[in-house]
Amino acid sequence: MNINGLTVAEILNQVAIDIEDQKDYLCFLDGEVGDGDHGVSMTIGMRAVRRSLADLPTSYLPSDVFDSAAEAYAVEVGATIGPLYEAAFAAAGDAARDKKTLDHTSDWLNIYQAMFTAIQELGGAELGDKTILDSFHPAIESMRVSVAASSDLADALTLAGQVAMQSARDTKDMVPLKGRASRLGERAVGHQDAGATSIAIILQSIAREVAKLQLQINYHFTL
Amino acid sequence: MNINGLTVAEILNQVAIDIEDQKDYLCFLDGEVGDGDHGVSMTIGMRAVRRSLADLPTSYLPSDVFDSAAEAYAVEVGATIGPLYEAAFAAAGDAARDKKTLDHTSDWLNIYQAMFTAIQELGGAELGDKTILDSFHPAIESMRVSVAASSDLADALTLAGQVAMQSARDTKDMVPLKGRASRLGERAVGHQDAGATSIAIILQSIAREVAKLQLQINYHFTL
Amino acid sequence: MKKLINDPFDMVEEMVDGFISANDDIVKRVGRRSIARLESPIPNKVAIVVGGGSGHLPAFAGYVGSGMADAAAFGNVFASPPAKPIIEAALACDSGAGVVFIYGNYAGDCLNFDRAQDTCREMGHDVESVVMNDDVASAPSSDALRRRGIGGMLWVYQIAGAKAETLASLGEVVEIAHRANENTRTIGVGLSSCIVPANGKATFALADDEIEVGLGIHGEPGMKRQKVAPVDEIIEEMFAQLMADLDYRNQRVALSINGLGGTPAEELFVVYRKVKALCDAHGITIAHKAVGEFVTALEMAGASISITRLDLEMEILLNAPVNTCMFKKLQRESSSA
Amino acid sequence: MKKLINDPFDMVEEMVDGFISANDDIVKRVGRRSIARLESPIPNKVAIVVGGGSGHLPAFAGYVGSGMADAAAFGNVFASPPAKPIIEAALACDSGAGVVFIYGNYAGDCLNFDRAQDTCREMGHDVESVVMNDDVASAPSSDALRRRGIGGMLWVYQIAGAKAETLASLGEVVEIAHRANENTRTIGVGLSSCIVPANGKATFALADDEIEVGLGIHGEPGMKRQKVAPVDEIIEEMFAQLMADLDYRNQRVALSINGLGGTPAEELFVVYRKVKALCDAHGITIAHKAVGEFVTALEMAGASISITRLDLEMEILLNAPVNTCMFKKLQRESSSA
Ligand SMILES: Nc1ncnc2c1ncn2[C@@H]1O[C@H](COP(=O)(O)OP(=O)(O)O)[C@@H](O)[C@H]1O
Ligand SMILES: Nc1ncnc2c1ncn2[C@@H]1O[C@H](COP(=O)(O)OP(=O)(O)O)[C@@H](O)[C@H]1O
Ligand SMILES: [Mg+2]
Ligand SMILES: [Mg+2]
Ligand SMILES: [Mg+2]
Ligand SMILES: [Mg+2]
Repeated sequence: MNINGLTVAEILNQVAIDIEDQKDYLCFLDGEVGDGDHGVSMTIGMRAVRRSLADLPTSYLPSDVFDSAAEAYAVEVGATIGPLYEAAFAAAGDAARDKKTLDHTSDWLNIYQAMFTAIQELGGAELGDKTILDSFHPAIESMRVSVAASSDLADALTLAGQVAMQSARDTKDMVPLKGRASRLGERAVGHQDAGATSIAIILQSIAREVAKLQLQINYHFTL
Repeated sequence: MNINGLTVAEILNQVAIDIEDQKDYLCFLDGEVGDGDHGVSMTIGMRAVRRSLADLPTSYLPSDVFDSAAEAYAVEVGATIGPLYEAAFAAAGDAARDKKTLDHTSDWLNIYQAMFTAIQELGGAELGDKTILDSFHPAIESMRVSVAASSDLADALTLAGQVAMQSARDTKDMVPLKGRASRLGERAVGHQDAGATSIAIILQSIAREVAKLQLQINYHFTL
Repeated sequence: MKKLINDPFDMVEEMVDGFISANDDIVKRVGRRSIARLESPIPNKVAIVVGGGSGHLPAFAGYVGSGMADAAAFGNVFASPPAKPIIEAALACDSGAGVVFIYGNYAGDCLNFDRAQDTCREMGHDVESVVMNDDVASAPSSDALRRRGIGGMLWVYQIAGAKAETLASLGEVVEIAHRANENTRTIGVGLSSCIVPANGKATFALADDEIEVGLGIHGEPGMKRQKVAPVDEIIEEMFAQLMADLDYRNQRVALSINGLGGTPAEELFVVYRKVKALCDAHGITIAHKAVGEFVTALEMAGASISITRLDLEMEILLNAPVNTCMFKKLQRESSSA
Repeated sequence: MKKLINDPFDMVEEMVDGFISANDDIVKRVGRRSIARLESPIPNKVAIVVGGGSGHLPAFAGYVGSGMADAAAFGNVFASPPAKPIIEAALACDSGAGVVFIYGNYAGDCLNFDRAQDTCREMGHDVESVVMNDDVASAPSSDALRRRGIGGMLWVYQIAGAKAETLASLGEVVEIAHRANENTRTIGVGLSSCIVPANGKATFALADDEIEVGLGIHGEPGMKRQKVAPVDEIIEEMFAQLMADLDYRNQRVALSINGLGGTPAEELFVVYRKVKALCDAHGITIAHKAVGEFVTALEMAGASISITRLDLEMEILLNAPVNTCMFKKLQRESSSA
């Protein structure tokens, strides 16, 4: 594996495609209890991320990719999600600072953990408030277990993605306390949180890209 | 037969009910080429007519009924149809002036003819322009034939009503030259004229009421 | 049908009550269905009387106030008012200087305003009429007298209204109202139907991907139905229709983008942006402009573009302040630009 | 979805271009998504900066001009602007007298305006924030700080704007903006959904005979869904909610009836008529009133009622003239009535 700056950029590029593919679904989820724009806001953000990748210098580090994603969210998105993802990507940049590659499970645990902490600090939500945190947190816990078990990176990320998506589904049962849906209280029960779902899509997308890379490498070796 | 003021009022009352029953259909016809309000305007007018009947003195002539119908249309309706029906009812009042009863086929021929002429003079339309005139005119011609043939009143009015409705249907093939639909030219072909239809409903409604009266009288005689 | 109304047959009555109450600093009631400026009649001033069917607010009653109309008559929804409220409106505001009726060219309005004019004249009032016919889609230019009046009234009312405020004569006000009308063209596009309340159903149906260019402000069919397209393409076509009818090249104009009721203001500004670009490309200078809802068709989605070719007098008159029930404009300072 | 737009993802950009071009006699561009009054910065005047998601015109940019806001930042549709355009707006209008951010209480707006405030302060600007929370339907009064800001902004902006025009101090402007907000309550009712352009589908669905009382200006669910009823009944219920929250009895108030976008003005006057009757019945004097579209939700059908309880200072401030892009008011002459 050689997850260098270029590879991280390719991964984020695919993340952007996957998010845009799910735009309508994310809007639908947000529309049930919120204002129906989450898929649009994420698509605007991810399109800006893709444009910013094109402007990167010829050679760059993984942290440069995260930094420019943060800047893209900062300038183009707004809404709740804009500052939260700006902070998350900026934290990812800091967590990856100076690293040439992100080949280890622990690298990604650190990055995810930094993103999570940034979102939690800026947004001030608690676990159980029916937000991004509620699918992101279990995913990080599964990464922590994978690190302890010395799991292979692709497996660890795949498991984290699966846990995130299952946890996103589980937000249906939660009573939201933060964000626009919060004032609905009990009325929001039964609706899956949009932000928890989009971060799960992102984590799954990253996992799939890394798994593909691994496959290519394995294929090389067995040739 | 004894079609006195009271009877004419009862007839108009039923006309009003029949028009309101067909409100949505008349709006639908008007909506295809016009502004979709003909059923509403006619209902507003006919409701006003009914209210005005309640204000008539204890004893009144047929012409009083027509006069107050004219006033009702004048004050409440507006639109194209308001002045046209105002003029028509006023002309009917003039045609019936001083008569105690309207028992003869020729009485109704005169009334219809007066109404027609008033509409034609005020509106300035030609036959074939896809207006009220196009169902009213053939109905009057059939009345003229009935008078020559000394037909009985109920039969004459019934035939006139049938001719009017058939002629209203035939407006489908006409290219309108007057009124809102006129600028559509060929595009209006295939659509039945709303105003031609409402006058046909009115003529049929009058015929049915007079026929009912006749039936009651016949029933008396055979007793 | 879901509307914020009680019995649909009471809607106009209740609307008129609410309108007068909400605007009692500008207008007074002068009949069951007619209003006039509080100060009417204004000595020596020619009075402008407007009116038409309900369902078009701000047209027509919304334009009563200083700088535009002196009085208005309300009709039923999409139906011209009868002669009676028009006469009441005229009598309430005629100071003796005379009255101009300015209304749109529809069969019903022509019939009723004509009868009101006859009656007023019989009563000794000097009444003239100016019939607006700015809708290019409603008849070919060879038959312009059959065209309807639509969104252009915003400019015609303001120009005539400002002239009347200068205490110009009846003839002068009539002349400039005609001139404003003759130099004004409008074209509209409809995206959805409206619902006449007492009917309760959509007046017409457009498929999910269809629009109608040239649609009237009551839902009367327009020039053609077509597939929905990027707005820039639609506007280019509409603009070309206007240009083909009146040569605006290198002229100074007043331009309005009018929402028909159901179209968000955001879209109207997207439309303005394109029309402005087309004006620039044709050397047209936009001396006055307005973007908003000026003549609506209940909740219909769509927009219309009105352009008035200005001469110096009209352009200066449009600098005057306006304070009507639903349209207000502060005095334009003579700009140094 | 049929809208007068090009690529939905370009809509805000094109709308902003059109908006600035159509209002170039009042505002100038001070950033890609920010505008300020032409005269900004105005010496010694506290500047008012507003902003929020697009899709709500006239809110927020429509209120930039004399007597209301000095600058505004545009967000994407229903999305708060990022900090950057807010900062640009603030920097463009701060004369040194300080800046007040006045915005609605939404998570996104709070996040972004807070960050902009921090940055501006770091740059040495005196910036305070007033967060509007007038929507009684969005949280119980025991939890009023979580309430959203909606239609009441019309009165809060005007009161704060008029105060700022008197060259009051930053503290004074902030104080009266807070006071106006604290005395304002709003409740809305939604009849249909809106369509976020880049989503392309209705945000939510209401059955043909359903309305939602307390619906937010983005389609956020309200207090309850119910069957459609005569408007007088709906208004009685809404009015009761307002009265239960703030005692308006025998007070002087500013009252606005706001259309959410898809509701014809005719219906808004029917609503006004009923609210006026309820005010009369409760001894409430309507000192200032406005009926129209002030804070919309794209093409959503529905309306909201905002009432501000006035003290003498607020009432007098509301007499001041306003000349903003989309809301204009001539100086009210001190009435003899
Ligand atoms: N304080 C918060 N912390 C973390 N996530 C949050 C917070 N507030 C809201 N969210 C997430 O944001 C999502 C909504 O985002 P979006 O619709 O883009 O923004 P907006 O609410 O401004 O329209 C919610 O589904 C929720 O997951
Ligand atoms: N000049 C005319 N003479 C006779 N009938 C006419 C004339 N103009 C229009 N009509 C009739 O009026 C009908 C439309 O009436 P209505 O919809 O009530 O009025 P409006 O056109 O003002 O909406 C048409 O269908 C037509 O039959
Ligand atoms: Mg959202
Ligand atoms: Mg009609
Ligand atoms: Mg009509
Ligand atoms: Mg949003």
